[in-house]
Amino acid sequence: MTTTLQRPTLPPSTHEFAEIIHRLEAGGAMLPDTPENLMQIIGIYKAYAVPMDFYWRDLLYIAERVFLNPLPAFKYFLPQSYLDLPNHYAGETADLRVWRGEATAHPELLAFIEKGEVQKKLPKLLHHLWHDRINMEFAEACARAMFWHRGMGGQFDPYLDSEEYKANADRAIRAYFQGNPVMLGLYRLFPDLFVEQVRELSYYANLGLFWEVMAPVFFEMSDLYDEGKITTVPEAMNFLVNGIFAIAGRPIYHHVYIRGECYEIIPKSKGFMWLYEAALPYVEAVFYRTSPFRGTKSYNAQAREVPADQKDFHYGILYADVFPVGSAGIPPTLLMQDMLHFLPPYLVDYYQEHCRGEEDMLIQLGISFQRSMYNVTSAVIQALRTALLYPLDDPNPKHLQANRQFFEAQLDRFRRPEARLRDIQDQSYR
Amino acid sequence: MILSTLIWFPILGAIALALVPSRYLKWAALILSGSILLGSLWIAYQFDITQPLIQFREDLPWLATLGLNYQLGVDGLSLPLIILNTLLTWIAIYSSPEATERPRLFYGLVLLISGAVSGAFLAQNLLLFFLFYEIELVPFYLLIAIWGSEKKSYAAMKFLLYTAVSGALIFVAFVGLVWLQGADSFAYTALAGNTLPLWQQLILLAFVLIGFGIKIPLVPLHTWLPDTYVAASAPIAMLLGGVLAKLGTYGIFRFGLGLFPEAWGTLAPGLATWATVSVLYGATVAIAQKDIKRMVAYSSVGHMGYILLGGAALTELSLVGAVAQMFAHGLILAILFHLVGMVEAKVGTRELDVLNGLMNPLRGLPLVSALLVLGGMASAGIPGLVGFVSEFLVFQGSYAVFPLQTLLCVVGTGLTAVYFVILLNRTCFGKLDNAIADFPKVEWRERVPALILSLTILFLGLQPTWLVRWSEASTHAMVAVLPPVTQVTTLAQVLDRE
Amino acid sequence: MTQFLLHTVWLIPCYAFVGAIASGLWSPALIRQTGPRPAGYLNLLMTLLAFVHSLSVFVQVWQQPAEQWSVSWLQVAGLDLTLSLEISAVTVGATLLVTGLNLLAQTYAIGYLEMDWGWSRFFAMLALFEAGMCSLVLCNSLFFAYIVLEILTLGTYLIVGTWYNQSLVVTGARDAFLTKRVGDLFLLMGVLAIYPLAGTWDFDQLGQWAATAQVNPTVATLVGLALLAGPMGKCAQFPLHLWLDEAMEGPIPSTVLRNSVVVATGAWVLIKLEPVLALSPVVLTAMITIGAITAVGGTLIAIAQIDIKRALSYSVSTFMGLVFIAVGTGQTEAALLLVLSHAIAQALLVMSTGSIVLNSITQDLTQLGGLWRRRPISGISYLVGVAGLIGFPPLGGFWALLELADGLWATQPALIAVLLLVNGLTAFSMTREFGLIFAGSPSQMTERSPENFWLVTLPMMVLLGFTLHLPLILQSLGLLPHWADLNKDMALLLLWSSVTGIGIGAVVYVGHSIPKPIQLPWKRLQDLFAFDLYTPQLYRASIVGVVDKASRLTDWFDRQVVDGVVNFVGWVSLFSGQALKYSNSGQGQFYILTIAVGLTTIALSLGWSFVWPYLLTP
Amino acid sequence: MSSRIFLAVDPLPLTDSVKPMADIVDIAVNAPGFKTLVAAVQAANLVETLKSPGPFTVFAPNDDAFAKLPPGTIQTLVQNPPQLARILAFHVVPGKWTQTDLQQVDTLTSVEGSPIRIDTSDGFEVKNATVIAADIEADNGIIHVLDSVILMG
Repeated sequence: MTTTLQRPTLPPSTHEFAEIIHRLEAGGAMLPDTPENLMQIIGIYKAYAVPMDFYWRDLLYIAERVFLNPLPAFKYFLPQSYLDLPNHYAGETADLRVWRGEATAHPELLAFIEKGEVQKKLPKLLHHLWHDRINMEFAEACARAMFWHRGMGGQFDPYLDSEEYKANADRAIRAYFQGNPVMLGLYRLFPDLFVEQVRELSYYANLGLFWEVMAPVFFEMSDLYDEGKITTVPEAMNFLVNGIFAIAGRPIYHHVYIRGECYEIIPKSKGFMWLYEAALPYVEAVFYRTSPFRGTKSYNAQAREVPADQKDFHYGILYADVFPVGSAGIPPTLLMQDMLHFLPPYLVDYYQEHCRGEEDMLIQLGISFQRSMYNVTSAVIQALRTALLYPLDDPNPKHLQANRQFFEAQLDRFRRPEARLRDIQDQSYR
Repeated sequence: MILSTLIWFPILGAIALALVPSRYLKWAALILSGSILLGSLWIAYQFDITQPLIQFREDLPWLATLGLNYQLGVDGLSLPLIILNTLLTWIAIYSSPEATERPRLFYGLVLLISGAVSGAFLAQNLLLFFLFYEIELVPFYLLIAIWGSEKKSYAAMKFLLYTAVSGALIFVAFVGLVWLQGADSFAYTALAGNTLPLWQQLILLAFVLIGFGIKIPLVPLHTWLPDTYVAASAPIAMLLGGVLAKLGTYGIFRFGLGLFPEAWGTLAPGLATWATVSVLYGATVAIAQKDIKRMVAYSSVGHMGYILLGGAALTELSLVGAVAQMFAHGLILAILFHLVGMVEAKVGTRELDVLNGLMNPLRGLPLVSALLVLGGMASAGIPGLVGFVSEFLVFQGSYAVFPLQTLLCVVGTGLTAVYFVILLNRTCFGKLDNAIADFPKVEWRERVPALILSLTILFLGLQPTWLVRWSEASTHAMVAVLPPVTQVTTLAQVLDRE
Repeated sequence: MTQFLLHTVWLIPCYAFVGAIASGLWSPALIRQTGPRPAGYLNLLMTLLAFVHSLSVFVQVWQQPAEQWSVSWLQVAGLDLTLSLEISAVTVGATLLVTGLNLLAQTYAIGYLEMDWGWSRFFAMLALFEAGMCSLVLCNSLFFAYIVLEILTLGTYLIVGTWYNQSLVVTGARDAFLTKRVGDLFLLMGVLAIYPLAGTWDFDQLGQWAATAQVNPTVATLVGLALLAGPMGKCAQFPLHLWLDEAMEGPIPSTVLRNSVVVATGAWVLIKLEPVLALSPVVLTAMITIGAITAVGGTLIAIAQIDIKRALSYSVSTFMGLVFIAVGTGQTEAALLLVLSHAIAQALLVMSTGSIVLNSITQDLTQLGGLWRRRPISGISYLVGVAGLIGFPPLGGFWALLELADGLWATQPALIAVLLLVNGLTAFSMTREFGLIFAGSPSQMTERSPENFWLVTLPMMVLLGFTLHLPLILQSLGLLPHWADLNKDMALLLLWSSVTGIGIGAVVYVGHSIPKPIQLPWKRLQDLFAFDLYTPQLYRASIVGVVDKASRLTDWFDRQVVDGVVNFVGWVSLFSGQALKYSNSGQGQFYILTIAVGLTTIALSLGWSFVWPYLLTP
Repeated sequence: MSSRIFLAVDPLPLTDSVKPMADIVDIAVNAPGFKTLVAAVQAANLVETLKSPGPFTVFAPNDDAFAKLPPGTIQTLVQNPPQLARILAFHVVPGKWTQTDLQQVDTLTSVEGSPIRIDTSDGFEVKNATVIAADIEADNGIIHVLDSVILMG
């Protein structure tokens, strides 16, 4: 797609990240294009995709089956039916075949669920108690972050406050607690208590449907890299851009199955699209905002370390300080631990040679994850530029100027000292 | 015969090490010092704790004309220190880094020191004690001057001068004693028996006090300590603080209290005040330090004051506490110097302003900082660790005699807690600065000594009978023979008089 | 079997201790492949065992006389340190309370810290606290009480320092440790001083000794004040109250325990020492004044706080102040009841505010609001917590305050006024906090706020039920006064003060009429309370400043003067050596001259004694 | 630049005489180069709405506009009619806006609800697409042909 641009018609940008902007204008990514970077991000995509395959299945399971169970003690014990739930974008039955692998859960994930790190076939409860499992809490935290932050675009969030949504939710709640007078009585006393829970579960479904798409995309990129078809960082980015466009129209809905009957809390007919109602809010909430880590920021009101406005929150993976990962109060540790189990061999050898090798692999892969997320953000920026603005090789200088202003506006968000954009420019940041 | 092996086995071993091929050198030194350690433990096993007097006595005529006979013996006061000496020697050898250059000379000197110090503790002849006391001076000078870190020559020279002066003063006291008593030999038992007029005792005691005061050290005489401990490498600092300092306190008790009881009684209030000044001075200066090794060095100055306070109060409890504090302080200082040495070796600096957040489990030194917390809190006297037991015995024992000084020393433990919290807050807590965070890995071999020491500290803290049972009989005998110190009765009388 | 349980009552602290040591194995430095959560599950199991054990023992011990059980720890040179445990209804009841609250707090922690990775260190410290509190409550000796308090001071340092990467935690942990350490030092002085006087440390024997002892009044006062300082540090009484505010940096599950039972350990020691403290009237008046000042000051500061946790933590100092007043006036029974009702109510309050903080991120009261419709469970538990805390019949707080007021009724009317004022102000501050959190319209941070999942909400609801049932339990245990001898007018006064407090608070904060934030007319007064009486600056000006300057001065003195003298001596010897070098000028005559002069001076000095008499005779 | 190309509506070059004009859908069906658009409208069953009186202004992307979209985009949209309908609704604006009318205004709100940016300073641009054929009259509205598909945001 990226034709080699003829002589740049615009004067060099005066922005602080001028050379990154020029790289973007040439169809590149925020991440410098080096083989080492490519190896890291593709390896991390594969390691991130395997737990993600569990995350989206469990999120959908909680949103659709566990629903309002007051004591969901076994919500992380995924039933076989959801392990075999066919992914809409992989295998033969796919709507759009993104990954050539099969639609059910990834083999490495199934092996891990069965034997775990202790390499013994134990019942699921023992694996759970030994904390030898996928850290599903991280996925729930992401869903809660998307739910808590407001004003991120898309019609999903306003719809949750609409009367129609409340009516759908009411029907589902009554059906769920049919024959349970206590809960129904409590529902009559405090309706909003339950409706708020259902809103949270709708975001669970939202994130589950979003990740259902990303997992096959990452698996496909890892397979292509293994086959040598992806050789540069821009190629990887463009695969993501095409993926974003290809699945932009995928519907975002929330169906609840109560005693075999399906209640459509958010029907597909509302026309919520994957790009606007899931992808962009996810990127804004998880990549840019989330919430300050209790391990490094004080929540004391008089200390004023927590920003007063949600839009000023800058604690997502693009800003996170990954070095204290592994110590107390650093939420990304859960995800890094999940990815540690599924690192591809070439990445494990790569980490063996740097820093403390085996001992602090968790931090090294955390930083590679940060690089890979900068690549995904570049893909999102390029996709938005393609959708809303002009192609890179547009002859009209006014269009190129509009493109540049858009890039500069996106990179202005990384002027903040905590942003890691400067660090990922060179290889020594590990 | 067993006591002589404790002395000559290491000294001969030091020479024998020259023949061992360099690959097995460390193992040979370890086996040697390990066998000495087992020997001392076996003595402890044989030791009859109900018997207050000297046991395992050895007596060989040597230079009768000079009055110097080879007389050895061990009692409740010296036994714990012997065990401490052999234990710390083994740990010093074990924790000395692989890459020490000229290892033969290093291990030889360390073993020589171990033999000389054991000799000093066991000597029952004043001149023999002085002989061994002087032998360990030159090896220490070499150990500091050759293997030390920055400013090592200045520190080694300063240490040499100070200890030489201390040796001279002690020699004057011993010779004066024998000359005044007209005794024919330097045998301890003979000299301890009859007494001199008070004013002569006071003069000789003054010499003994200043002589050993330099070694302990006590406040005005202490300025060699921070430079020497900081310049010495970690294993040597462990020996210096753990073992050498105990020579000073042992000397005061054996030759000051033992030989001049009346003089000691009259000087007791002054000694107690001197102890309190030493405690408060050491703790206050330590707060202002910016280098963690200097901070630990000054903590040693502070903790020695408790031993002197225990000695000055002269109740049975305070003496037992003082002996226990000697052993406890030896252990605590050893683990602190070992850990500080590890921090310096891995992080490369000892500056408080640079060190930060070593508790990071993946890139920091998590176990080292955990043990640093344990060592710091043991030194600050947190119960459940050996530091509290000995300090409490000293306080409870000396409260009855010197209430005011004891309470000020309690404030001293508070100040100790202050500077250890400052140390821990900077080095362990806080966020690890990744720019300096690529320390080499800490192998298990380097952690073993710290673990052994911390286990002993915890065990003795929870089961203190094992710490105090050795010296109970001897201190009881020591106090019984002495006239009670002109007791400043309880707090009430003190208050009434004001 | 039950007899076996009674004799092994010393096992109760050991369960938690084993849990603490075992959870160290899951430290992230040791295990890499799997996560640290087993540490939490193990500790929860151990606490459950301890709870069941203490419950079974409590059933047997109720209505039975107290039993002694002692093991000798150290006999040396006339000092006999025996660890003696007293197994009575009160002590085992206290272990029941401690293990019960720990059980709920640890379940709450498993839910609250699900996104945290430092479980092993945190749960080790929670278990250390539980073991410490259980052994403190059981042990009958002041010496071992001091040992446990000292270990808990170290525990506070480590548990507040759980998130050590964060700068405010580092300073907070240090201040908490040092303030408590200062209190413990004075307590150690008291422990040292009491032994030669009383000859024992066991509380009951101390009680008997105190009844008959004739002690020099000044000594009794000094020892009493020293013993008082320990609990003052622990119970965050003025001037040692700052640490509780800074300890709020620690995780909320630890705050649940700290605000309810850990601070109450100081009160427990105070209650046990009451006979000794009663020896000197000066100590009693000091205790009452400190208690009153802290009670009133605490509530006023609480009203001016904008941080949700700090507004709550000052009510802890307030109620510990009331306990100080109760012990000061000799009412240990009322003090125990107050500690019990305060512990449960405070735990419930911290849990409910914790569940609010967990998903509305900010702790700033001005940014919260409008949560009642969507967070009714947290709302109701908060309200019941407030009712249980202040004098609001029929809940526990009312009976405790009533019994306290009953005792004061005859002798000290002024203290009753203080009691009512404090009760009213606390009611007002709690309603203010309720209004700011639950009433009003949702703000940006609270527009989306679902009730938390079961591991956080379930312990809160169990505690809610327990607070509501507390009066029934007290009734069944016969601790409540019968209707006949109820001090009716005192009860009404108490009820009146609570109702007015709640009423004014509701009008101002729950209603929308008055624009918020309320600006006191005297700006400086509001800042005085908002920044808790400028205590940090007060500390820095006083003790901390003195110690810092003294250490800098002595260090300079040590480096320049003492070391200076030594170096000067060295320099002099070097200099004189150098100077001598210029004396050899190379000319032969000069050498002969110096030799001659030298010889004559030596000869003269030697022979002076012979020459001298001749010189004198004319 | 905006050369006005007459659409070959039907073989008889009828000017806008009395013969009843075709509505928007018929124009699109008969015109060449709008096959994907027509297929999309049928898939999203918006045919009746577009036949209703309206009047509507339709910004109709031609076939190569749809071809410019990355592969698979159309396939996913066609599989999900409501989402496709939403994209198409974004291309329709209530009311009849000729090119001259559009010069006075710079944004319009589409039937889907999101705003559409109109820039007529140099040439006629709708959001990031340029209009290659403007003012194609239909009896229930007007059509402007775009050279690329416009998306919300």
